[in-house]
Amino acid sequence: MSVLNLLEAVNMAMDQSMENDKNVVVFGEDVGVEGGVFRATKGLQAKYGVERCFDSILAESSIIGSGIGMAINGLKPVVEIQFSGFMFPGYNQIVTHAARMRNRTRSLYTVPMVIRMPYGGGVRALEHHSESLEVLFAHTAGLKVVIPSTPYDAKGLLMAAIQDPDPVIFMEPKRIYRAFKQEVPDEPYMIPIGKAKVVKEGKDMTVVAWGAMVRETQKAIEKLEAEGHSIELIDLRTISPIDKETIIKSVQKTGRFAVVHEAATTYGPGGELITIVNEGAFLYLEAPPKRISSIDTVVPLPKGEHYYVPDMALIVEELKSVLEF
Amino acid sequence: MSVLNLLEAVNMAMDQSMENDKNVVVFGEDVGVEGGVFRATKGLQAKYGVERCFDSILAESSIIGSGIGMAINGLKPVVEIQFSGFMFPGYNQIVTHAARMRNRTRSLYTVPMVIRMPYGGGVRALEHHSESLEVLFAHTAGLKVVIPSTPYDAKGLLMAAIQDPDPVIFMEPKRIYRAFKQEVPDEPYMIPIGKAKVVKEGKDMTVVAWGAMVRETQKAIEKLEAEGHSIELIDLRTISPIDKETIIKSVQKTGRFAVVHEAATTYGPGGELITIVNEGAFLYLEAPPKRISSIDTVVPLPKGEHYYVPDMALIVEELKSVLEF
Amino acid sequence: MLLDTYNPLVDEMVQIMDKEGKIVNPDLMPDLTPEEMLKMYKTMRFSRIIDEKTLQYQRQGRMLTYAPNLGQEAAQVGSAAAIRQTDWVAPSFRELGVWLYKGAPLHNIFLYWFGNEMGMHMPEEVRILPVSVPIASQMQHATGLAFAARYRGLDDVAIAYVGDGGTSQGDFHEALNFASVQNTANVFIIQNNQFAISTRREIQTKTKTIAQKAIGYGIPGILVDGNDVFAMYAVTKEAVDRARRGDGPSLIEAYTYRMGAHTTSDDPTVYRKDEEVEAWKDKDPIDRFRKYLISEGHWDIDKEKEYSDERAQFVKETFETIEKSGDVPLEDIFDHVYAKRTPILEAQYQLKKAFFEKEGK
Amino acid sequence: MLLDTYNPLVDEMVQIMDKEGKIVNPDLMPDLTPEEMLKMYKTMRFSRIIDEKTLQYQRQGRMLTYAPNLGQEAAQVGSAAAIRQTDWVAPSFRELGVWLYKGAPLHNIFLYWFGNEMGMHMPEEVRILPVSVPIASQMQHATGLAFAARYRGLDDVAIAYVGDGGTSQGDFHEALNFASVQNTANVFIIQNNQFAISTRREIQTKTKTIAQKAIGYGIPGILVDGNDVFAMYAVTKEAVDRARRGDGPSLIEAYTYRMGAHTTSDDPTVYRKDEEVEAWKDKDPIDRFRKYLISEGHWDIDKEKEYSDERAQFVKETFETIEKSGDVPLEDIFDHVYAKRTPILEAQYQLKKAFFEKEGK
Ligand SMILES: Cc1ncc(C[n+]2csc(CCOP(=O)(O)OP(=O)(O)O)c2C)c(N)n1
Ligand SMILES: Cc1ncc(C[n+]2csc(CCOP(=O)(O)OP(=O)(O)O)c2C)c(N)n1
Ligand SMILES: [Mg+2]
Ligand SMILES: [Mg+2]
Repeated sequence: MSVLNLLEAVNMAMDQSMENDKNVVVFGEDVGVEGGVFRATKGLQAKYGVERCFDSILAESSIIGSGIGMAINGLKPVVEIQFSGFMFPGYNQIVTHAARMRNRTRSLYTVPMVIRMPYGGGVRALEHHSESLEVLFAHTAGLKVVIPSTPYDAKGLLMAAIQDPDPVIFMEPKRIYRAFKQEVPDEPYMIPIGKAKVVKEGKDMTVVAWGAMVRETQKAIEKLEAEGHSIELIDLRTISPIDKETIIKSVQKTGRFAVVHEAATTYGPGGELITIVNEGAFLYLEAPPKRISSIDTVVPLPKGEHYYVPDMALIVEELKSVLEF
Repeated sequence: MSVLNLLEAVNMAMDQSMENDKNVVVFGEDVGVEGGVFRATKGLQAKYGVERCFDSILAESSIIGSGIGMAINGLKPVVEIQFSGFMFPGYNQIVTHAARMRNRTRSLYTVPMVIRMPYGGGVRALEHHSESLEVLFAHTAGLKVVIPSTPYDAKGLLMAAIQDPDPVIFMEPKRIYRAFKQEVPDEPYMIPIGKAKVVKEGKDMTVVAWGAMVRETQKAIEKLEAEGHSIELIDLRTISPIDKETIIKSVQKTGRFAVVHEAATTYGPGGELITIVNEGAFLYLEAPPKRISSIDTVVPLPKGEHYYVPDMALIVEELKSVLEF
Repeated sequence: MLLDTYNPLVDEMVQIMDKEGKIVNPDLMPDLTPEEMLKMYKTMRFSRIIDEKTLQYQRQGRMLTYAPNLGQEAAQVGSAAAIRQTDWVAPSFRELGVWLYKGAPLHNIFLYWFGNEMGMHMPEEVRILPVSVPIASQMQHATGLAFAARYRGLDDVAIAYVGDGGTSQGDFHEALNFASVQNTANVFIIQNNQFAISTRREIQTKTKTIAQKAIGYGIPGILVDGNDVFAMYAVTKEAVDRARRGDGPSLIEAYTYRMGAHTTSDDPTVYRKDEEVEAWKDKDPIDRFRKYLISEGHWDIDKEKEYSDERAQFVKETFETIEKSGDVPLEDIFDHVYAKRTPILEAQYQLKKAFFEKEGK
Repeated sequence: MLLDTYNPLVDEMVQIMDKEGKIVNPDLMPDLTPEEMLKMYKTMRFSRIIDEKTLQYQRQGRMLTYAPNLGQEAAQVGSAAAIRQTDWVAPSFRELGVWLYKGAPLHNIFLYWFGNEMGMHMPEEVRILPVSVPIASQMQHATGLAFAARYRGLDDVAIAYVGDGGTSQGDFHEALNFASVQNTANVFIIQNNQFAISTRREIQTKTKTIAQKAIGYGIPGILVDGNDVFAMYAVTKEAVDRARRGDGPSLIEAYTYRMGAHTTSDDPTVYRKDEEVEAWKDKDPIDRFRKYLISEGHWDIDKEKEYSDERAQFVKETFETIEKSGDVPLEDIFDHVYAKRTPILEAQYQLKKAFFEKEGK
């Protein structure tokens, strides 16, 4: 066991995957000598050499596109997009190729590739450094989308993503990269993609969250439980494919539902989860389901950012309104 | 009055906008000499010259990016993306710049630009020619997203889009480009962006659709009304910003709701509409709201395409299940 | 070596055989056996026959959209013949001759154009990536293929094809730069057929040659008569050998002409005059190769007729089989989104299955 | 004219003033009055003072992320001084000297780096697009600005700045091609400061010069000593005049060095040695310009001190005002998404307003 933060767990997952499988290669902007702007790839070039961990040219379409070619020809590329807001120049390659190569060739060629990217706000950053773009991937057939919320999950999910036969978008909540530490096993392990985690059980209401919102929601729930409510918290962990079963079973039990996310509200991920609940547990609902999410403005720069993302206080208020409906 | 199909109405809207405003310029791949692969820009280069209607280089990021610069410097570019599936190389410019220039400069610089693109399936086309990607725009703050379903609307909405002070994504349902004709006034007119249209009133159920799905839904409704049901059909027309009011008022009246769309189901536009109905009319609902939408596979090539998009028969069956719930 | 000495800013187009089938540059003439030449010639003829017959079927309403290759057979087959079987190709969508030369069954090719993804499930040894519709995007894949080959200790080369229009895309630039920086075993072949749909090469890029774009990446760039199969072979061979030796990537501009429409949905008379097309007929890559082969005694009119008839019959039979192939089974569209159906896809499959069974479809 | 004769494949870097402040190429020396020179010098000094003080504030925890310009002052101010006030600039994010020279108030600049969008609401006459974070994307805007200027019958030029790293992006390629094809009045200036964060120029692109990439677009490309303010001025002036005359775009590579960190979040000691930085100190653009000005009698040590002190005080005062400026009002983030709040934004605004009022925030 080591006590690691989320970033260190991500690093360990790559390190052990490279150790176990010579075909795992890591590249992206500044991931080599520097070990990445967040140091997620720290030490990998020194340990595995410049062919296995290298600085790419400054071109996201090349990062994804060359990764696709490598994956087809036997490698397992784990590429880093420096911030999720910079994935756009590579989005064409992700959507039109990585996601579709298997289908296009009826599984002759496949793209076992992981595209890592720090995402989300709360770090007082420049423009395009704070987006939550999971819907842009999750609405695309052929991609899997994974978001860990703890160091333990980060390691297990990333190792599973690297083993996965299909392209996985691995979004890392940078706001909690170093927020807390956790015991993480030293040996390699995998957490299955496509399974949500019931973080805590409860009777009165079901709340789904992921990434950095899990902690905010946990804090809100603690407060509400102190007031006598019993709330079930589900960490979605895999944004796509969604683990509908776990969610629906929970709502059938609790009768109330909310989803908390950092992405913008309109046409955001919350709409999907509420619709799933409508489809699978409508008759169990005792209150209208609710989404607690960022507003539909452009993500503000730091001096306005606190207005944007849901915080603990807002979550408490909103959950209460569902509980007391 | 002229009797025009949707494509001709689009052409007339551009023609009259260019006539009225010297700052309107039109460009994109093959829009000049050829008048576009669908002939939407037919005759414009001959009439207005090569500076006002020209063939771009084969580069969507350049089309959008240079359009942004033109818009900032006083022009009103109306650019064509040949098929919506080819907008991806230009998506970075759309999301990170067109959508945000106003906010970034607190309205010093703005991007009054229209990005036209044929979209949707049903034309037995090659890969990437059949996508319905409205969510990728509608989830992005700063963009407006408009989809006409008739020649009359196409002209009025496009002329409004060209006048709009902000970037408008104008998605044209190519499947019905030439499907039917309609009387279209010869004089310029505008249809307000942001307003849905009640295509027909009804008492038992509300159905929202847009683009090519409006006609399919209309046919389905005719069948169901012959069986004695009364269904209200709303053509959303503007995908973003959504006209919540019209939808909610309708559902409060009818108590039942379905949305029909060509986009993929999961994290698709239907989730948003169902959530809006949950938020605004939950207590009025007599049945779980339903989405009738394309499946979550890659859009199949022609020999599998009929499995993909909802057709009249499927819509009838699904609407019935809501009506009879 | 041509690639080391050729200057795309100064030198003329590389040509070995002129339009009369005469060898005008014997020094550069590649060392090909008559058998090899005949294989090349036959592939070009086969390609032309496929095109012609498919266009005919299309006019009869029996075919979906199709992109013909008429006029570009030498650019395609001349380069493909210089490639080793294990070398990778990342094609665009107008490379019929390359597919054929590398052994793609016509069955698959037709299946693809008929709108069935199974068409691109080629025999593994073909080693051509599937048709890539987003212009120039495939060039990035070629860099990764080459990187992986070297990484795995293999000396396979990866060839990417792109059109003159495709050189405008950002992906063109990034792929060339990646290959240059990583010194990967790549050869990039531009089929400059003078058009991107209706858009002329002159308004696509203003450089004297497209080959000179190589200078922006510090790699060799060379302009070749794309209608001269020997020139295409010789230059590609040199580029491929060079790449295989580890000496890095290069860029080849095959100067040719799209004799037909962009696709069967296109009407080229809107944007070009017949005379222009006529002038290029005179440079037809197949005619001049045939003249050469006949003058060397490797081929004659009888063989031509016999071969053409036999191939035409084969095309007809293959097409008719495909024509009857019908829709894909419902499973097909669900089973290759991921390695395993997700629960959501499984549920959607069951619903669709029930629906279509009920509908009797 | 330099741009017509210079060959980036053959010729050396253009230099007018050496690192001792000596004019080594008097033929090229631009015709600048002492006043003009002093304005340039003072802007460079001002830029340096802003950088130094901001870094200091940052270390004190009083500043957010900031991208310093140390070492690149000549590349920025030398080029900006050659631009007319009505000319447009599409900057990247490391062009402080350009902003200052074109009249951007420091107030705005600080406000921006302090995380307030209002900072980029510059006085209209500044004519610089806002900081563009997505690398190289701004180059495309410059082409549109120039196109629109000509369309409207204006002879304004549009200048785009990009980094050495930025040359790898597809947008770099597309913008140059657009400008070449449309013959727009564009000047593209690469600040080659040898690094893209930690990534060295040598592994970003393998060409001998970056300037030679111009050949791929058939436009002039020229390599300039970016630490020589006169060379930067002279070459930019020529390029701008040329563009204004309608003779088309050009590409300038300013060869310089990023003396400081990439941003305040970056630790350059991880990827480069102090000695390397030391070696470049010797070529400092401000030192050499000062030496020249002093030797010509336009400047002296007293003036230097007086000016520096006055500017430092001004920076301090401006910073302190900004530091107290606080959060943006809630309205601000809602009111510039569109020209008018949409109903959804209005509803969200009301909710947030009520929430923050209740929370007492
Ligand atoms: C990204 C993208 N944009 C637009 C298209 C539509 N399109 C298909 S082929 C073509 C022209 C291609 O020209 P070129 O590269 O010269 O190849 P050619 O057709 O001449 O073989 C265009 C614009 C596309 N397939 N992909
Ligand atoms: C599309 C995109 N990818 C990645 C980044 C992150 N990033 C910010 S600056 C930078 C390096 C830029 O290098 P260069 O162009 O040389 O400019 P310099 O920083 O040296 O001024 C990177 C990778 C970004 N801003 N945009
Ligand atoms: Mg072409
Ligand atoms: Mg740099």
